[in-house]
Amino acid sequence: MTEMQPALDHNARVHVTSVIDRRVVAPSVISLGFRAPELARAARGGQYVMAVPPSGEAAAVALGIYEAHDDRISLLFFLTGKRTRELGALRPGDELSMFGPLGNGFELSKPPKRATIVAGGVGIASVLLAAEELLRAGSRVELLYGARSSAYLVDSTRFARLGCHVAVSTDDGSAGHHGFVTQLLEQREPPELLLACGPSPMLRAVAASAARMGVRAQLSLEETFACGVGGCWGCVVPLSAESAQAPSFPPSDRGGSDVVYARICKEGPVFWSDELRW
Amino acid sequence: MTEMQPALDHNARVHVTSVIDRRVVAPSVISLGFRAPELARAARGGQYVMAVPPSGEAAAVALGIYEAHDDRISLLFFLTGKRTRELGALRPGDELSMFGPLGNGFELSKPPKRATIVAGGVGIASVLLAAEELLRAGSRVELLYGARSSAYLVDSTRFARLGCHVAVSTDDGSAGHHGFVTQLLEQREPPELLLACGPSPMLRAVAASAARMGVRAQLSLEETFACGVGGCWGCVVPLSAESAQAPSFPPSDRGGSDVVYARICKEGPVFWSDELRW
Amino acid sequence: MTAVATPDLSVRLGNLELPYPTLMGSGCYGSGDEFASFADLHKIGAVVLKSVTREPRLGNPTPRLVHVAAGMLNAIGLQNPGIDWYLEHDVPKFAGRPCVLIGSVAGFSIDDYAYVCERLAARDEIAAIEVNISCPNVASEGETFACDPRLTAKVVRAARSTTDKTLIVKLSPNVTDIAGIAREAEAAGADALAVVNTVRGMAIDVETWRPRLGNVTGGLSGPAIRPIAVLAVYEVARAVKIPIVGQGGIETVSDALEFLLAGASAIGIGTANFTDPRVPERIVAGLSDYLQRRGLSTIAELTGKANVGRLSAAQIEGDAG
Amino acid sequence: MTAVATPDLSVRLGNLELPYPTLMGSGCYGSGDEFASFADLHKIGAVVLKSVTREPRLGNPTPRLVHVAAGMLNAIGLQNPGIDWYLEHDVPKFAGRPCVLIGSVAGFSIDDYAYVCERLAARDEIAAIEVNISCPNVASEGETFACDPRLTAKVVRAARSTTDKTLIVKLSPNVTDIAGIAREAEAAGADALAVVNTVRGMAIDVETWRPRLGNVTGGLSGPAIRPIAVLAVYEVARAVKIPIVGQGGIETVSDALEFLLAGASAIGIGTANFTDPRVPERIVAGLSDYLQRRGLSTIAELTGKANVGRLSAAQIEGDAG
Ligand SMILES: Cc1cc2nc3c(=O)[nH]c(=O)nc-3n(C[C@H](O)[C@H](O)[C@H](O)COP(=O)(O)OP(=O)(O)OC[C@H]3O[C@@H](n4cnc5c(N)ncnc54)[C@H](O)[C@@H]3O)c2cc1C
Ligand SMILES: Cc1cc2nc3c(=O)[nH]c(=O)nc-3n(C[C@H](O)[C@H](O)[C@H](O)COP(=O)(O)OP(=O)(O)OC[C@H]3O[C@@H](n4cnc5c(N)ncnc54)[C@H](O)[C@@H]3O)c2cc1C
Ligand SMILES: Cc1cc2nc3c(=O)[nH]c(=O)nc-3n(C[C@H](O)[C@H](O)[C@H](O)COP(=O)(O)O)c2cc1C
Ligand SMILES: Cc1cc2nc3c(=O)[nH]c(=O)nc-3n(C[C@H](O)[C@H](O)[C@H](O)COP(=O)(O)O)c2cc1C
Ligand code: FES
Ligand code: FES
Repeated sequence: MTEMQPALDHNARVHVTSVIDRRVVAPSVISLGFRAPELARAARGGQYVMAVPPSGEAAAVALGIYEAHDDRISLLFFLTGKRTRELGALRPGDELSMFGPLGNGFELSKPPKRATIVAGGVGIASVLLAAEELLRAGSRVELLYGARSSAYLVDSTRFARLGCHVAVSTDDGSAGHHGFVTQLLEQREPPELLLACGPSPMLRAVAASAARMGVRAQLSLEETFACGVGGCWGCVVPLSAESAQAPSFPPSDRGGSDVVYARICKEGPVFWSDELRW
Repeated sequence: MTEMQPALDHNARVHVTSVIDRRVVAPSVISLGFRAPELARAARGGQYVMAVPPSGEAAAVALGIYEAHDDRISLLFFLTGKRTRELGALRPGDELSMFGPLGNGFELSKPPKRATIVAGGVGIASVLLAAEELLRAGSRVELLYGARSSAYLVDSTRFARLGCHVAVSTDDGSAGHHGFVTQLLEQREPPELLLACGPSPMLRAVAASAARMGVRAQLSLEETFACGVGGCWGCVVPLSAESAQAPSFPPSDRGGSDVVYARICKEGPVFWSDELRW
Repeated sequence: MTAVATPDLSVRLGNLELPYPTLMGSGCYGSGDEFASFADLHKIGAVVLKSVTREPRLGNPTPRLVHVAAGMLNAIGLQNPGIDWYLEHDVPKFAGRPCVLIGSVAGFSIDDYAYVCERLAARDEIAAIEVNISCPNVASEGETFACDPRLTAKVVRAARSTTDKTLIVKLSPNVTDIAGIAREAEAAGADALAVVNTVRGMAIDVETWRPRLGNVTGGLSGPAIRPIAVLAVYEVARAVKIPIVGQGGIETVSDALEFLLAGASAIGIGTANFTDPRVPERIVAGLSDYLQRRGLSTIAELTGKANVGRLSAAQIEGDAG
Repeated sequence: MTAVATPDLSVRLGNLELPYPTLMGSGCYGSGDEFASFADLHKIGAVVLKSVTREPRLGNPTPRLVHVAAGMLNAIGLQNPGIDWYLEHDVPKFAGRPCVLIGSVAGFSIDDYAYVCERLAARDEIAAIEVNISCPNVASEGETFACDPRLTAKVVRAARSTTDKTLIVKLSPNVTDIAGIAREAEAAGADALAVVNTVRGMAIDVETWRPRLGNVTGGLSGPAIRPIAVLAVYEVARAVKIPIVGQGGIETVSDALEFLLAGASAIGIGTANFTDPRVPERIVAGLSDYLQRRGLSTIAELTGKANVGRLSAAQIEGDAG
């Protein structure tokens, strides 16, 4: 059974970066670009960083690595609460520390002919690098991208320019298919490779579709994080004990359970749809 | 015995203002100007406002009313901690709520021939209005102004332009007298009217000098505030029970004490030097 | 999302009817008129007045306040003129106030409480009594009444015997088993419980090496204690039938809703008044909007509705990290 | 301001000598190498490992974490593979780590503690043992050991009998009288005390009406609890002679100094590692600078030096607002 792309821990470290550009890409959605050469080199599709709020007054925030080119990386985030609001207040020239890259990215070692990527909402932030890697390897990549409404469709044209086949859906029908992005997936042929990132209801739907199609999806999960590096066991998800990603645990005695809690930050954030026991 | 200038409570209310100018007047000392017509009209020398931190995450901050002309008032403050840093981050156009004016200002009902004002550090923020009022009434006003070093002498030229006789002192001798501002006071003739605002060691020294000179000083005190309106009894200072500013309390039975704790925010912030029992 | 007629925000504590479920915390709202220029007192459920004792008290040495992360420490020391002076000079001024006034009684012996409670409750200006039992009992080397079930029962029984007006007993969070104390207070005749008072804490100035409070230790209030207070309300609500006034770090309507869902029938607002005097009015407006949005018509429909699913097992797994 | 030779930051807990006074809180620093790429482990006093139990534990249902004002609530539920697996598969990996490792023992019966403590302490990779007594005792309907002086004494005596290595007993703040519990632990043979563990709390999602933790209740940590923890250290230090590892919301050198002045000999850092993994190194550097600036040469010169002046009288005036 294939492993997820391993976190290259020897590449992960604290990076003191500075903001080089800031865009408001959608209502209360911010994109920040940083000068971070090492990070740009090390980042793999599906990995994330822990960004340290400048005030030092709140926990670090897990954010997917959106872009990584030359010596620049960027983050794309929703202003959901105290910490992302603090990050959203940063301006070009401001300093920001972040540590990473962290987590096991998508498993892309065998580029297929046809790959499908499903992204919902801010999930788009975690799939760009994977799309680029697949395109470079010659795969035909289709992006199924769902959002609340057209205003929240971030950079979809950019994926098209890269060479992705893009189909969008919106909850309010203001653009593309009126409904869930997973309905678009249902209309497709079973892809050889299926990646997804977005809110957990969407991921559960993707898992269900994948099962019906008889394929395994790679799902990038989210949970409230504390340490982000596997040190606190706070970010877990129930996983089949048979999974290669299951944390070491006495196989014999699990109180009769064949399920273990795996750390999304360490064993994940990407898991195989058929191994999750949520 | 004269009362301090009464707080015109019917004038005090919540004002939703907006920043119209911002100056960095000294290292980590900020001056913010606001459009606040009613406040500008109502403010009296020595009064203050409670500024509501925009984040809503910290207690309101007591700040003296520095300037009050036409429909503009200004605040002058040191970046000492979380809350003043938050206020210091405000920019023209930003909104700020504040309530006031609060407190009993300086007693200026009988303008003297010669008045002396002693200001230390940020104490300067609470004496400008009083100086203006005295000058308008024809008094000769001398300002004795002490600061850490020349860089921290804020707007002293402005007092001169108004017509005050200004003498400065600095702890490091970088400007004016090398030493304490109270040493300047010692060299003077006993003034008919003596006002002071600054750090409490300075105020204690002024009280001592005043006693030696046989005059009563009006001291504007500072303490950590919570409510700022007399509701919590947190900001008190020991005061002679005989003082007209002493809060109502059984005269007979005070556990034998002739001292009561008066609220700096309500009975003060200005007190007579000879009535304090600190 | 059924829209309904303007929701009814009134609450009942014993025989006391309040137009709104918001009580201003004792010691935070003075004698009830200090905030009059900055807050609409007509939009307030009630003001719990500063605690009064039998004898006058000068209160604690200064400093009495220090701001800390997400809250503050206070050690006022119950400065007050004593019940005689209070009844003669202060209480008369309370007549005709725009909102309900609840007297707060503190003491250092059972007898103190009974004496002050009886005299205060006798006055028409005072609608109800809150018994602040978080005071040290001088008789038993300073152990606070609220930390001992027996002492709690005695104080409450003594106070109860002096009046038929609503008796609210204010509990301390500084105990191993707050639910046990709550049961004693209910059994002894309390009409309602205020949960919770401040959490004991301390701060030290690292330059002067002196405590930052003249009293050395103080009471922690504000958002920092909210999760502690929400749990206290939740545990007390499962132990008693009388209504609870939940308090501890309430700043927003969402905070208020947490306490109601945990089991409170009304909420107390203290420290948030120091952040912005408009908070109580905002919370009342927000509660009304929330009820409408959810198609509910009374506060009671929220009280204790937190859906906890499995519990005792969970409690065994416990909070041990 | 006498400048002195680089100050000595080492501390002694029982027979355990540490190069720095900074211990990473159990459960916050995993097995001691998760942060290796982000923090210099050579600049850390010791890592207290995640608590281990006799049997494997799956841990609590999710969510296990929620961020609250100035801190967080956690309810992990002691997820761990059990002592057998731990000794066979995990402990061997601890050999040759750059910093001292302290094992943490948890249990649900006296026997659990003794069994796990003995087997863990027998291993060379483990320099000392911390006993996490903040677990519910299944025998006495889930009351936590740390909340009962008798149970505390029993657990500590049992653990003590199994090893000569330094035994640190970790106390809970969720008690009426922490000093009393501390005395019991000292009398029963503890070499040091960790003060304090998390404060019990709860948060509710006001849209779903569900608790925000799968376990319903959890433990509050971070700056929100700092004043509570500083007071706990202060009270325990006045009750016992053994050294204290002060913890609860330490983020800066100034926070660390507060705990030392209150009576701690060393400090624990947990939640702050989640804000910035560089915090422990910064605190060590800051302590060194502070000692130099004040002309001091050892940490011990700070321990318990808070100058409180008058006290018992002040305590009587109390924290009653
Ligand atoms: C691996 C990983 C990658 C991620 N990548 C991204 C990314 O690329 N972009 C992005 O935008 N996000 C991303 N996230 C999500 C992001 O880390 C979280 O949203 C984070 O919590 C934001 O922090 P905050 O302080 O701004 O919001 P928080 O205050 O932590 O709030 C987070 C959520 O909880 C809710 N909440 C907060 N307080 C309460 C309350 N009292 N009651 C009920 N609900 C409450 C908020 O409404 C919000 O929806 C990622 C998460 C993970 C685990
Ligand atoms: C009537 C009145 C008028 C005032 N007018 C002015 C004015 O015009 N301009 C002005 O600048 N200020 C003024 N002040 C003072 C101002 O209100 C206070 O400095 C206020 O506390 C600043 O809030 P802050 O959150 O920024 O700082 P805080 O965080 O409250 O800190 C205030 C002071 O306490 C110290 N402190 C904070 N935390 C700690 C700690 N953990 N240990 C030790 N010390 C600590 C800080 O170093 C700082 O010196 C006035 C005060 C009063 C009472
Ligand atoms: C400055 C101050 C003074 C207080 N005085 C009293 C008091 O005299 N009697 C009392 O029962 N509670 C007193 N309290 C406690 C509050 O009424 C309230 O119960 C507590 O602060 C928690 O709520 P909060 O976080 O909203 O402030 C006081 C609190 C503060 C902050
Ligand atoms: C996520 C998390 C898990 C924890 N797990 C444990 C544990 O297993 N055993 C233990 O004794 N303490 C545990 N603690 C408590 C910490 O070790 C520490 O004592 C407490 O959090 C207070 O310190 P802090 O505010 O610096 O985090 C845990 C704390 C957190 C935040
Ligand atoms: S967030 Fe700590 S283990 Fe994942
Ligand atoms: S600050 Fe509340 S009485 Fe002065």
